[in-house]
Amino acid sequence: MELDLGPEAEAFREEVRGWISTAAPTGLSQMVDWTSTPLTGGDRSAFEKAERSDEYAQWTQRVLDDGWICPTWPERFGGRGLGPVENAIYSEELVRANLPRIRRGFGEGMVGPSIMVHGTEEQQRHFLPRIISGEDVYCQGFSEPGHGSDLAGVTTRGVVDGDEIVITGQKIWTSGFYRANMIFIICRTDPDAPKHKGLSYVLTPFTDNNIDARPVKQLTGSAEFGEEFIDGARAPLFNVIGGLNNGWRVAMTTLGHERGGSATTGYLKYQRQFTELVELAREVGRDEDPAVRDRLAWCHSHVEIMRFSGIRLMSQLAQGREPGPEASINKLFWSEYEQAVGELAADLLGAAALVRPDGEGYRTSKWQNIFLASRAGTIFSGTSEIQRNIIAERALGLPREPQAPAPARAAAATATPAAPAAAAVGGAR
Amino acid sequence: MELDLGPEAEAFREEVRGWISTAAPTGLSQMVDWTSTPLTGGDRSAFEKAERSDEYAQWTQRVLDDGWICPTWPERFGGRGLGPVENAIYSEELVRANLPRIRRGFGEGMVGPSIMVHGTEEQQRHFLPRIISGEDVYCQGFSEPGHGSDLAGVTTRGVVDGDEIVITGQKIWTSGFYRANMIFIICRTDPDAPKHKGLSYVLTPFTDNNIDARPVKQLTGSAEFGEEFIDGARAPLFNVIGGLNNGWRVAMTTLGHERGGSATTGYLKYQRQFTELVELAREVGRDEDPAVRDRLAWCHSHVEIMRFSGIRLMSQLAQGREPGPEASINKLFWSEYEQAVGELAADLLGAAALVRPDGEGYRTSKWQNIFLASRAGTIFSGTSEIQRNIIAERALGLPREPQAPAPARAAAATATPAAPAAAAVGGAR
Amino acid sequence: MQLVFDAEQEELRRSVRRFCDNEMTSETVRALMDTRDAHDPARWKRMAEQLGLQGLVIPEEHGGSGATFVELAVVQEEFGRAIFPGPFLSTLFATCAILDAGDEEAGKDLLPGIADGSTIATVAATEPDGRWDLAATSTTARADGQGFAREFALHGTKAYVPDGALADLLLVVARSDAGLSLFAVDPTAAGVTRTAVNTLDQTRPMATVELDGAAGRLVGTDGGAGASMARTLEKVAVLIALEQVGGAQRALDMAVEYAKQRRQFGRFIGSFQAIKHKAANVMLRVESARAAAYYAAWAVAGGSDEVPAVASLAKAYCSDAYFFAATENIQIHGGIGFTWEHDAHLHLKRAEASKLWLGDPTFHRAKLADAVGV
Amino acid sequence: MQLVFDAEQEELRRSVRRFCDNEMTSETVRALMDTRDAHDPARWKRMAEQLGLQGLVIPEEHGGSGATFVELAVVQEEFGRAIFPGPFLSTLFATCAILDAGDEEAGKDLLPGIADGSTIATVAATEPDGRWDLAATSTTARADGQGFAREFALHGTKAYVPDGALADLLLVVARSDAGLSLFAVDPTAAGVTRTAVNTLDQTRPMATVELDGAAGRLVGTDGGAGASMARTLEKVAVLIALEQVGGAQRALDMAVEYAKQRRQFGRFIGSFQAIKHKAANVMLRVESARAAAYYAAWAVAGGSDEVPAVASLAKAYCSDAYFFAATENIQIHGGIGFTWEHDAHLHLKRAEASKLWLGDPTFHRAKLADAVGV
Repeated sequence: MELDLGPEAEAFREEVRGWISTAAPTGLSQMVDWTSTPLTGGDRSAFEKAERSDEYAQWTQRVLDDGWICPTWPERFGGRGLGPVENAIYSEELVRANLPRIRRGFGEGMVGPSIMVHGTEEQQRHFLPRIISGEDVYCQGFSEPGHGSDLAGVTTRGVVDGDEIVITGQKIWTSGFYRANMIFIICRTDPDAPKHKGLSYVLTPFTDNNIDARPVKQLTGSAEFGEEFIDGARAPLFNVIGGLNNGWRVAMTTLGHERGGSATTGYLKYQRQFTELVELAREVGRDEDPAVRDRLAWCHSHVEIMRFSGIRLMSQLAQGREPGPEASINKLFWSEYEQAVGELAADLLGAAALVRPDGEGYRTSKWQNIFLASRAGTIFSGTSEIQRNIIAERALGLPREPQAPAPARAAAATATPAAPAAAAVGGAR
Repeated sequence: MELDLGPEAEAFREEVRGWISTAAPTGLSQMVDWTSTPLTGGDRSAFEKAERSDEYAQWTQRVLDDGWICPTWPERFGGRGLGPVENAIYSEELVRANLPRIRRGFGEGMVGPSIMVHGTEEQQRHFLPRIISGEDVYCQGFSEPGHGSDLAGVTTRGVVDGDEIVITGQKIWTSGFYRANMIFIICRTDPDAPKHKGLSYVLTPFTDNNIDARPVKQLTGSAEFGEEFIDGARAPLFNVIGGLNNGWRVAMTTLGHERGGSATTGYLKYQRQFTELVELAREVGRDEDPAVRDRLAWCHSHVEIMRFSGIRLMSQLAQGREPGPEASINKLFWSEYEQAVGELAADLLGAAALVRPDGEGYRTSKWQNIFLASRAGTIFSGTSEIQRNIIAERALGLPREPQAPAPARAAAATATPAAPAAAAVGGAR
Repeated sequence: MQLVFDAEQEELRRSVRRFCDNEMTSETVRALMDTRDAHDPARWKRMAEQLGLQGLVIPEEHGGSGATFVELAVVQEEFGRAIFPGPFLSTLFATCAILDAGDEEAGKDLLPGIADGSTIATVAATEPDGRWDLAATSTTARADGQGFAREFALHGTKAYVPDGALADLLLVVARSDAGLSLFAVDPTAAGVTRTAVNTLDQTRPMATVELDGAAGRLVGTDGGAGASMARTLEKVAVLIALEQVGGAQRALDMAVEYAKQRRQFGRFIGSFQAIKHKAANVMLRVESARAAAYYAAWAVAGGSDEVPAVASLAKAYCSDAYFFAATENIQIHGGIGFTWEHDAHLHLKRAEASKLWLGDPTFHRAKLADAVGV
Repeated sequence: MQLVFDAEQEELRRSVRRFCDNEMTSETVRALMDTRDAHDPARWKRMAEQLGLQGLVIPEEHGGSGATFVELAVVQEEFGRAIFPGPFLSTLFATCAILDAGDEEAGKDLLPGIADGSTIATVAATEPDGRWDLAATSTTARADGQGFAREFALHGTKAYVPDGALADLLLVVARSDAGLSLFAVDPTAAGVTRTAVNTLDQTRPMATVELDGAAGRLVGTDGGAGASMARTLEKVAVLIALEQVGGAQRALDMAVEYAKQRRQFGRFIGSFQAIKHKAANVMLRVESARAAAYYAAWAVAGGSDEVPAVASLAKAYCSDAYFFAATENIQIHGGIGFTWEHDAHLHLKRAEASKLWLGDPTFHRAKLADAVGV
């Protein structure tokens, strides 16, 4: 069945399709499965190769030229002003065509929106175009080794020195650090204020600025995150968004912006993966085994439910309803599903799962990588425990935990709406 | 493999076997499966019939005459002074012979030990022999409708009137209420004291004493628990154990006495049940289905692990080691296992599980009753959530939850070692 | 297609909700549960006359309102929420069987009575062996040679027939020389013996029906029920799934409500993470079940060829979800949730019974695997 | 039988624990992991000379100490805890195979070298199809006609051979005219090609072994390996289960330790119920796994006829328990637990690899069902 979102949406879909058919460089869609990122089990080297290709560069330029970059930003800030349904359709059509959506990363999803809300007009005029053009590529400087999810516990210091701010401390779980030239840092500028006061939100140059960024190798063998040792990094006071000691509010705006659209298109990746899983069961001669068939049907059901939920969400957005707790439910759903797929694939492979491909380093096969990488899904961008807290408190209205007695009490009023259960990392937000 | 507990224990086992072979009335072991109580899926009417039999009465008298009643009590209080290994052997041999262990219920397991610790010599002389003889049969008056596990929240009042105490309030989850002539009540005798002070522990006549006891019907259709409306019940002050307003300490002693031995013999019941489950799979023609075989093997593994764990515990007790967190682990293990068995049996029965036997009331078949009754196992005697708290805090040493701010704080210092997760009932302790 | 309800459908939901709130309180359900048929004729009449529920998917020319399966979805979800006793699902089952048989004549004769509430109908498909696969049918149909080509004599035993003792009309699946066929049987006629049985879920009565030469009128083509009943069973699977979504949501609501007002250890129990995370897990399953059941309902309404797959998918997933919600609801309630007086057990029993009836999740996942070519 | 360790066994445990603490730190494990054989000859020698571990169950007349399987249980649990790299399990596998073959001559020739640490041995049982059932063996053995009745020429490919590239002695399962038989093969001889492969669990190297007319000396009776290797595989299943118990306990200890010192939101994370209950669930599984593995070890030591059942039971249950403990350990650690630098992943990989090797839990539950007559 096709989802019918009404004539306006369908006209928009036609527009996107038409544009894609003329704008996409030949060959780009054959390079790699663009829905499967290294973080979720995709082959990183193939990805990097594809991203270095001429076709990718052409595509990026075309997207920029035709005004399809940062498309949800208001037109006055250089965007296209897409609503959630249009944005989802845009993503969907790119996924269908297997083309990469050119995003400006944290700049597009988090920094830009925060500047729009909390920045001065001068700051907006200075920073937003540089995000759109790709000149400024941001990574996130929220998490620290001592507190993954507990933003109020930030200990990185910022000291005002003339018209500059000088930052010293340590950050971790910085995804995309290797391509960034800017980092948005939460640092403590008033150590005497209560924990969630006295913080500032600073857009800081990432290169040649006393920041030693090192990759954090993951158990998969690759390194998607960075760790930064910051020893006197400098930024103009102009780069403080929302004013000194007012960083908490800005950070809240930043964290409030989730990437849109993946709840409606996420299933496409799993559909392809499911086909491969069935193929695997055939290859190993287990596709007639009733227990295997039961597990495959279970997997199929889950992929379909992601599709159905996406359609339902799109239908609701099209009617102008506010999305509910879908983001948390969706994240729990796919992250736990991926773990089940990884385990099933390994069970199907049996002995073959014990052997890795030839080559240096810790290279893994596709299924081995899915198996291993899936353990991260329930941790990054808010652990499953935090997602359950969010569902329980925001969607079901269950009471928050009693606050811990002072002095710990101040720390409990944090970025996440509830006391989280595990040492979560926010790196991939 | 036979468990070898050393010559002394084996000599004791021989003694028990010898005694049983001469003492047990013919026919008693054929009447019913004595390991399967109504609360855990046994047929209540069959049980009641067996308990009303002449053979049962003879057996009870013989146990009493030969001094095998309350056998873990010290000899000076009329018991046999059995240690934990001997006690377990005693239970084991009775289970093997399928004979009921004649217990004096709450009197034997909870009230007696509390009187031994906190009672005066006069109280010991008066109350203990009446428990042994069976003249006083106790039920438990701890839980109230407003607080199942939260003993400190008791609101039933006790007012001193001359040399008597007059009790008014409501109790619930009283197991064995229908055969009791005494109830041990925790009531509030000093309403101005902090929550867990000002309580008294009163041995109260249960009949003809302004106590209206009504059965609480369970979802299985039968009524194992009672609810009492107490409107001015009277007891002599002599019946207050541990002194007025000192009931908390006495109650803690009472709750500290778990029934011994079931961790080492509990598996026997499940072994029999497993045999019947395999039989059921054969009857419905599913015993060749690999998925069913997998679930049956899973069940068998769990029964065996109960057996192994029992042997391990016995071996440890025989070496004089203190038992660890076995009680909580054991309870979680069997209560969750029972639910799995109930679900498997229903799945095997399929359509047949939808139809109950003929007869009045909500009569159920054996497997239906196991399916339904199994939902209670994770609730009574401390919910699974409380058991997990106990394991985490006592065995693993994880920190307790931060206490709630006053005035709730006083209430948090309660019978159970940690803040529990669910509205638990303590009725079946 | 849009996977949301339009204003009229939402209005229908409000009407049905009101009806249930007024007419199907816990007290009413419990009173009906204690009777053989769990049925109140006056209420059944009001359902037909005031709300037109029995005729919802019956074509207008046969006295119904010709609504789509999506309207039915709304009703089923609400009825599931209220654990509605009475022969609604059975009558829908029969309605679908008649419609799927594609027999205009039979439709003209049988459907108006269903639509106006005067006929309670059901389908006698399963037999004492409890197999859900109709290929196992052993009840026979013999053309009786009395001159009417559509009159047959039926022999055999049907079991687990929902509302079988109450129904005014039985649609019986039997095997004629031409293969599986469907027959309309008057249960009060000679050769029909009905025996009500006690049920695990007391809100859903069942009966055993013995046919000893009972007269059956062919509905649809002789030998055509293998195909038509397969479609009917898919629809009923979706109707059950919708009911399960309503029930699961209600069980979650009950648990959350209780966790918000019950205090233990100086805190609302809903502030404990163990309770919160339980409730969150239930919500995840309920929302997922809802997406599955809604999609399946829309697929039926749209005549999609996805129906065989998504019907089994929905029945399997929603069965598990409802059972999970029902058991966690009891656990969150603690002792009180285990009592007869509390409604939690009504959901447990409904969840289990509707999970097993017409095939458990394993059965339906096997069908799903077949349907999607695994 | 008593299911507790005696004082000497406890002393052995302390020695092995000390040895691991000193000689098998995380740094050592990681250094070895990066080498092809994950093996340190000097440490291997100390294991033999100072602790006599390689000869533990080898009879005294063949240079061992003739201890029981219970002593081995102690060592395996400790080695599992340390994720001990090196060919200990392989060599035990080979030792059991030789002993179970009941070949005095071969024992006299082969076991003393194993006991004194000069011979590293392994068993080449599995083939490239990855089936754990030896009935699938396709490698052939032909009596070579050179006058020695016990000399055969072997042809075929063996795969997933643990420490196959390192071993000084291969015990090869092959099919002769008489049936499945076991052969001692010198891996440096003509006709043997060994290729080391990369492994998921880097602490447990494997190799593919191609046999092209390689000389094999019969160990045990010709055609007798079907029965003797069945017994050997049962023992190895128990050895793996014991290792899994040690690993699972270590994963639980790591998680608990971390939860006690890591603060978030002003509290130790171990004070959150979500963490507490996770840890309690892990403890339940670890304690249950321990009971199963210990019982199985005692059953082997006592020559009980329960071994076929309890060995599969232990392998299935302990595999699941270790995997559960390893994944929950990562989850409790959060981001740091997902890094290469943290040891949590070593347990994940060991748990998964030892779960799959020699048959996954489903495989072993099927064997268990057969063994107990379900």
